[in-house]
Amino acid sequence: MQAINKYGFYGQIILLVVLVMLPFIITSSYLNHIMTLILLWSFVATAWAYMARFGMVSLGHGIFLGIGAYFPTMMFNYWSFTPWIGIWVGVAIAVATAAVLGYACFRFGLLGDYFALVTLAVAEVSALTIMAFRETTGGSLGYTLRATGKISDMQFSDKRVYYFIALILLIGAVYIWRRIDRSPIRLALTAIEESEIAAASLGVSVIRYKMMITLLSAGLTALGGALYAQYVTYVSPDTIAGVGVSLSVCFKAILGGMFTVLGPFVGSTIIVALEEYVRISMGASFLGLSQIIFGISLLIMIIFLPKGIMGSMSLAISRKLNRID
Amino acid sequence: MMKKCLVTVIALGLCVGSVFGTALAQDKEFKLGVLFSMTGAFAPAGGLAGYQGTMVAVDMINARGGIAGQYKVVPVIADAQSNPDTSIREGQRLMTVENVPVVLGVFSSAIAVPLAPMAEQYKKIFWVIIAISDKVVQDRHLNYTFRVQPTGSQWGQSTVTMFNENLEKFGIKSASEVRVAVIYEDGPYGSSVAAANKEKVKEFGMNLVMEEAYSHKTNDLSSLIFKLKSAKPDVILHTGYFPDVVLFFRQARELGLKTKAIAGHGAGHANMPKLAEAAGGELMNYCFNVDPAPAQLLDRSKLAPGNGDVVGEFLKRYEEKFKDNNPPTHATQGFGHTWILLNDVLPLALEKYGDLSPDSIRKAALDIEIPDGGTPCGYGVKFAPPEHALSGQNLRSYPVVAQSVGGKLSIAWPGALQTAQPVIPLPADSPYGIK
Amino acid sequence: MLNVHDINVFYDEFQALESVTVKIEKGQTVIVVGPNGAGKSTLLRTIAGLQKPRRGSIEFEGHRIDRMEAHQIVEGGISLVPEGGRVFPHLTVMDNLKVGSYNKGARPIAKQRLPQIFQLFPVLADRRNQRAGSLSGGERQMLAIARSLMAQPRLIMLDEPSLGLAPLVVNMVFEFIKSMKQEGYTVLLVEQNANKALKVADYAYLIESGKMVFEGKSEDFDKNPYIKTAYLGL
Amino acid sequence: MLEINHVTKMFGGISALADVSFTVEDGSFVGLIGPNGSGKTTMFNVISGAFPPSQGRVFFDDQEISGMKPNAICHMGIARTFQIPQPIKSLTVAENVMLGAVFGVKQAVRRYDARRAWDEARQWLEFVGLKMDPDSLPGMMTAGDLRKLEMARALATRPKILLADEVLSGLNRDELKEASQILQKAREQLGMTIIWVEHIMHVLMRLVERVVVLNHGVLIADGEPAEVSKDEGVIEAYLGQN
Amino acid sequence: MFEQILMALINGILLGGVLALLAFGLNLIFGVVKIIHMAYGQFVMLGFYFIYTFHTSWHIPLLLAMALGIAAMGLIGILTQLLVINPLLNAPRLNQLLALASLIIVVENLAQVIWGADYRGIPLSMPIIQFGEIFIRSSFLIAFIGAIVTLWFLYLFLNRTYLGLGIRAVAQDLEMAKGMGINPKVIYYITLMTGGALSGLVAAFFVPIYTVHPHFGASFTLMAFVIVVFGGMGNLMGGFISAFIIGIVTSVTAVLSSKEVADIVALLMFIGMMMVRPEGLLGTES
Repeated sequence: MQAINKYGFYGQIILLVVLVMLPFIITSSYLNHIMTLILLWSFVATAWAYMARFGMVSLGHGIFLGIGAYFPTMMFNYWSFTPWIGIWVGVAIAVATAAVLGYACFRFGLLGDYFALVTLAVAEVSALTIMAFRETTGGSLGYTLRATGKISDMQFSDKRVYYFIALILLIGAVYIWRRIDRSPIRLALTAIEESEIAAASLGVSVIRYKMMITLLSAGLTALGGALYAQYVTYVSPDTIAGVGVSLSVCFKAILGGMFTVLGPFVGSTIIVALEEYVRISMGASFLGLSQIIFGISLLIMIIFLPKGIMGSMSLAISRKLNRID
Repeated sequence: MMKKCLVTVIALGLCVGSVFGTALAQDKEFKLGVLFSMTGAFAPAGGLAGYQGTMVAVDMINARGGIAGQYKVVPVIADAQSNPDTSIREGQRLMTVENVPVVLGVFSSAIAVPLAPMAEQYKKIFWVIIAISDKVVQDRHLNYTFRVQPTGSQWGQSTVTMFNENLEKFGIKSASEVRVAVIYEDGPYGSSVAAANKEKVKEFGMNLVMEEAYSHKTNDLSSLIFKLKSAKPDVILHTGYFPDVVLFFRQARELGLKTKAIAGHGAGHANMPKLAEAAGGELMNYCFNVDPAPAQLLDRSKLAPGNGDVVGEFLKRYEEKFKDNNPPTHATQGFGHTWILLNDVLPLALEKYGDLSPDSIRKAALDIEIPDGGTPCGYGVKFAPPEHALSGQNLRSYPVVAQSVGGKLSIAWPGALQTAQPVIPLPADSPYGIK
Repeated sequence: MLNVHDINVFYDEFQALESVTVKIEKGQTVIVVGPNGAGKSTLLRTIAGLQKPRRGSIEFEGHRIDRMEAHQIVEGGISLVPEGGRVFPHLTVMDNLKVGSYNKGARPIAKQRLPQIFQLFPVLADRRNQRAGSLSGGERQMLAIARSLMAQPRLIMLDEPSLGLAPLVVNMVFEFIKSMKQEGYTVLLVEQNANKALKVADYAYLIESGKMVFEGKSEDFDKNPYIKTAYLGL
Repeated sequence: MLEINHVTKMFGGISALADVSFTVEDGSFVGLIGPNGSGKTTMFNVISGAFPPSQGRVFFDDQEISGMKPNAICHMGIARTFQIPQPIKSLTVAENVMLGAVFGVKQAVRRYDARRAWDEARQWLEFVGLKMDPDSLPGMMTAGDLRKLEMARALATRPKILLADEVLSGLNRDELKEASQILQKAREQLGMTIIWVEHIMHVLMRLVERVVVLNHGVLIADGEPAEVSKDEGVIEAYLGQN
Repeated sequence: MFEQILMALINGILLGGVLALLAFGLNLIFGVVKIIHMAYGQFVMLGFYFIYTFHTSWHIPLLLAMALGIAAMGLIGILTQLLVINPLLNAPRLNQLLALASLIIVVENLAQVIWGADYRGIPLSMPIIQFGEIFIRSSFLIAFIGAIVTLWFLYLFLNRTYLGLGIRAVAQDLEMAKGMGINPKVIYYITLMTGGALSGLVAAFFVPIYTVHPHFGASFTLMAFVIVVFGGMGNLMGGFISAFIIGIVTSVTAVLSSKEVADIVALLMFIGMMMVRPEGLLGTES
């Protein structure tokens, strides 16, 4: 185990250096855009996995993305409220929403499938709400952020700034993950996941710790949504709220491995890269085929790598080491 | 563990990189970025047809020896997948990785709206082919976005104007007696058209009895129809994509909706033959639709010399290539607007400014002036300058109102192009006609 | 008739049975006793094919059954009465019995079998259209046994049939087990209530922490002082 | 110190506990017995707050605890083990005990120090005599070790009362002895009050000083072991009419 | 206003019939295989395309084409079980759900490759039923009657046949069912086949209502789920009743406000139900 940790440590340092250097080596703004998206989605998927790795599988994170993306954008467009502060208002609203939803779910003891189904419905409610208030939100076909190009409006002439913001956020998310690992919160949540009643009779306040991680996850997800909106400058219920986005976040985390800290990052990288690759390499020549291949690849990965790429990899390595021992 | 992961990441990066690396410029070739929603929800609504029309134009130009007889047009095709997120990525790839001077296309206004500022940022031409929402250009003062076809508000204005000119057919004298209902899908396209509808209705002093938006993905419009039934409109102005339009026609019939006239505004209504095929011909009978005149309907004798033949060749080639002798209007638009770019704007840029760089193309586009009838689309071309509120918009384009009677389309408005008098009110043989 | 030879059974990493061997002759009533969690239920589940042994073999009437699927084993003539009278609570009593005769061998004679079963358990006949979930614990146990009999088994395995039942009902259940023996069924019984069970059994095994620690005729069990103090009640 | 006051617990229409009352004095060692399904575990669930009683109240140190959440009751000083051991399988043995040590005491979470919590867990593991790598996962533990882990975890919350639920079931001879010794040790060295639900009578009867007998949710006897074992009602409940 | 609401009420009842039809197959799969079939709406879409092709391209009479379409979807159900569900039977629930969600991408684009992006419909002129000012949509009325007949047939199948009994037993207690001699694999195949055929049946009833395109299915799955879970997973009668509740509530709300608000109300009802009674309307506690 020691050996793995050591390699892991150096590996992460190298990875970090590469990630910092990348935008200076690759100058294509398209590739930079893809890389920024990867980091942004990695951040969101990591935040999602905070909950999922303790058995709270939410299929409704779209609502937090949506709140994070829409509120600052709309406040800016309507009232010229600077996103520098607006983002935090969005995050606060998302956290408040999470508090209401989470408390209701946990109070009534919704677990497993029921929790997943309720959150799925919540995701759909988020998209429908955007559509129902189409006069203010732009409805089903989206909403564009007013461009000013001013730094005070969080708009940068060099789009790579967003790459680094996303990178810092991702590093932050990984750091928080590690902190959770070393804190009693992990003990509490692991115990709660396996047996709420056993945990409670050892003095763990079930609702408090579940709420804690839910609020954290929702807040960070909203932050990711806000950043996405600022970066892409265009939001729509299809791209940043609703069931589709919620599921795609799960996909990224699960394919990468939601129990390992870098799993969501690896998953996001592979899914975004794969999607781009199949579309560009065969997109226009045989319409629809690229998406079929993408879908089948996802299917195969889910079937054959149920623990995700990082999960299966670390399992394989530890088996190998055990055999040597 | 980390190492392996790193290797995977780098390998994937290389994979992706290698795809983009292949783009190498060659002499005497002009790379044209073509971006349409060829899959996804917008594909059947017209994204695919627009692409097909564009490809016929490219073939024809190449058959004539290329742009100004010198540059072969090499289309770089990308699929927007009806998803704004994907289209932004593809637009960026075309403009930066493929480094094309011009990206043309997009079906949906929702995709055109975020793409236009990107063209501005990379200083590449964005040649809008189908998306009609005013919001694409309005008040944005864009330098690099050009749009040949009319704007959504022109769509919205033309039907109301036509009805206003035909008040006597409703059996009433004053415009204030006409009861109008406006229903529309809630995207930029629908809301653009509907806003113009309402503006004109107000201007003429008509009686707006109802307006309601809905999502084009809806699977039930019965509540809307109930509301329409109690509003009892004389005229229903409808803007929608395809499935919602079919749903509307079918449900309205079954729920016994009666009115005096139904008018659609492009997109879903544009493709009357397909609508008839999918929903039943009698439902579409006597329905109005606004669009640029479809090629097959144009009076070729009224076009400038040569253009009539171009239209004929387009129709022939389209039928050969796509086995369809009645191209939808989106194909016509795709063809005509691409043709104007390749046949008029680019040669001028080459002649006057010496190259095909985006800036030369831009200058040429602003210079160009084609009178009415000078293009295969029928209308002329003159782009609004950057200081204009609609900068980049063709100020000489206009749509026509056509009416489908017994499966045949005729132009009902404007008067100058009229091929038949509009049939108002709906006769008794229409399922919506008042008996 | 049944020959369980040297099997090891695991739940994930946890070893539930270690090198367990059990033999049953035709017509015998054999009992396995042992404390809670010793692996008694696991033994029955493994024979029924619901759990796969990692090592060893199980033969029934000369055929290997340890690699068969559960439904094949039922068709082969072994039927399990699960712990706590685990019936299908939302099915009616009638449907529960029909499920018992689901296997191809039992289906054709299900019609003739039913009256016999109802004769044996008159209370089930009265409640035939009730949901099984509404039965009392004892009735459920009856239903579970009746359901197994519908399958036309040659070996019937009962998993703690007295568990959680009132003393009077427990007596009834044991009476019934006795009568099954008279009818010629081979019975494998797992029980904590060793006192009563030993009275109806021919042969007995004692299992402790997944291992067989003692076996013999039931009279021998009565004589063994260790067993008496450790497991035979107060 | 613990007072069960006319407690009734209904499930659906069936009463698992019917109007049960008894008190447990400070420092006493009480056996709670009865045949399967007599409501012993339900009693523990009610005391520890897993579910509230349908009627009646429970007092601990003169404070009503019925209706409080399990974690609050744990903080009051009542710990329990489970009939079916519930180790947290994805936490190591030491971490399982740390759970009790860290969360069982109200302020401990705030002063969390991983090293100290680990040391404390080690001490409790030693106390119960669990001789295995504290950093291994509990997946492969034997029944006896699982029981010890359960007890170590419960003791780590430093309770005043320990509710021990069938800590002997599934154990072999040696383990039986060890497990009952732990209870004795907890009582003698830590001065703990213990309520013990058990099926293996010969061990229980030797150790406890008082026995409470439940049958079908009704309290049918309460007294010294010797007395109770002669009680006609109890014998009938256990053995049926012989 | 009153008349509007009355119409909405009637409309809601009929809509309930359509929704009930949608819910049957999903409910069966949910109840027996315990898998959330995310791609169910896409199956309906496929069924629609099959019927369209059989009728329009192969010139098979419509009713026969519908029957063939239903059979073809049964086959697709079996394939789904074989290729997607079997390998995932023991996987975590989330993985099953996501695998079926990725099936959405595959099926939708497969449809695009095979049938193209165009909208396809079979023009049918349904009779107009009118009572004074009240119009009843005949297409929905047929679906409504279809739902009742289907429920009846399903009831007979589940209650009068050994196979049906096996399905119910597996749904309740998989392990015990195995112990009773039921081969769950066979039951799963039958269930998926029946579920697939039911999606084909829904498609047949949709022919007079909708036009089909590759993304046609997406809007149906979630509402079907809400109905299934609201009524009690695996409880056909519960699903049937809840379809009418949801149908009426959404229809009336939509007339009073908008379609989106109506859907939000339905979803909130569902969320509320999950909190108070997670086993659903007629479901039983597990």
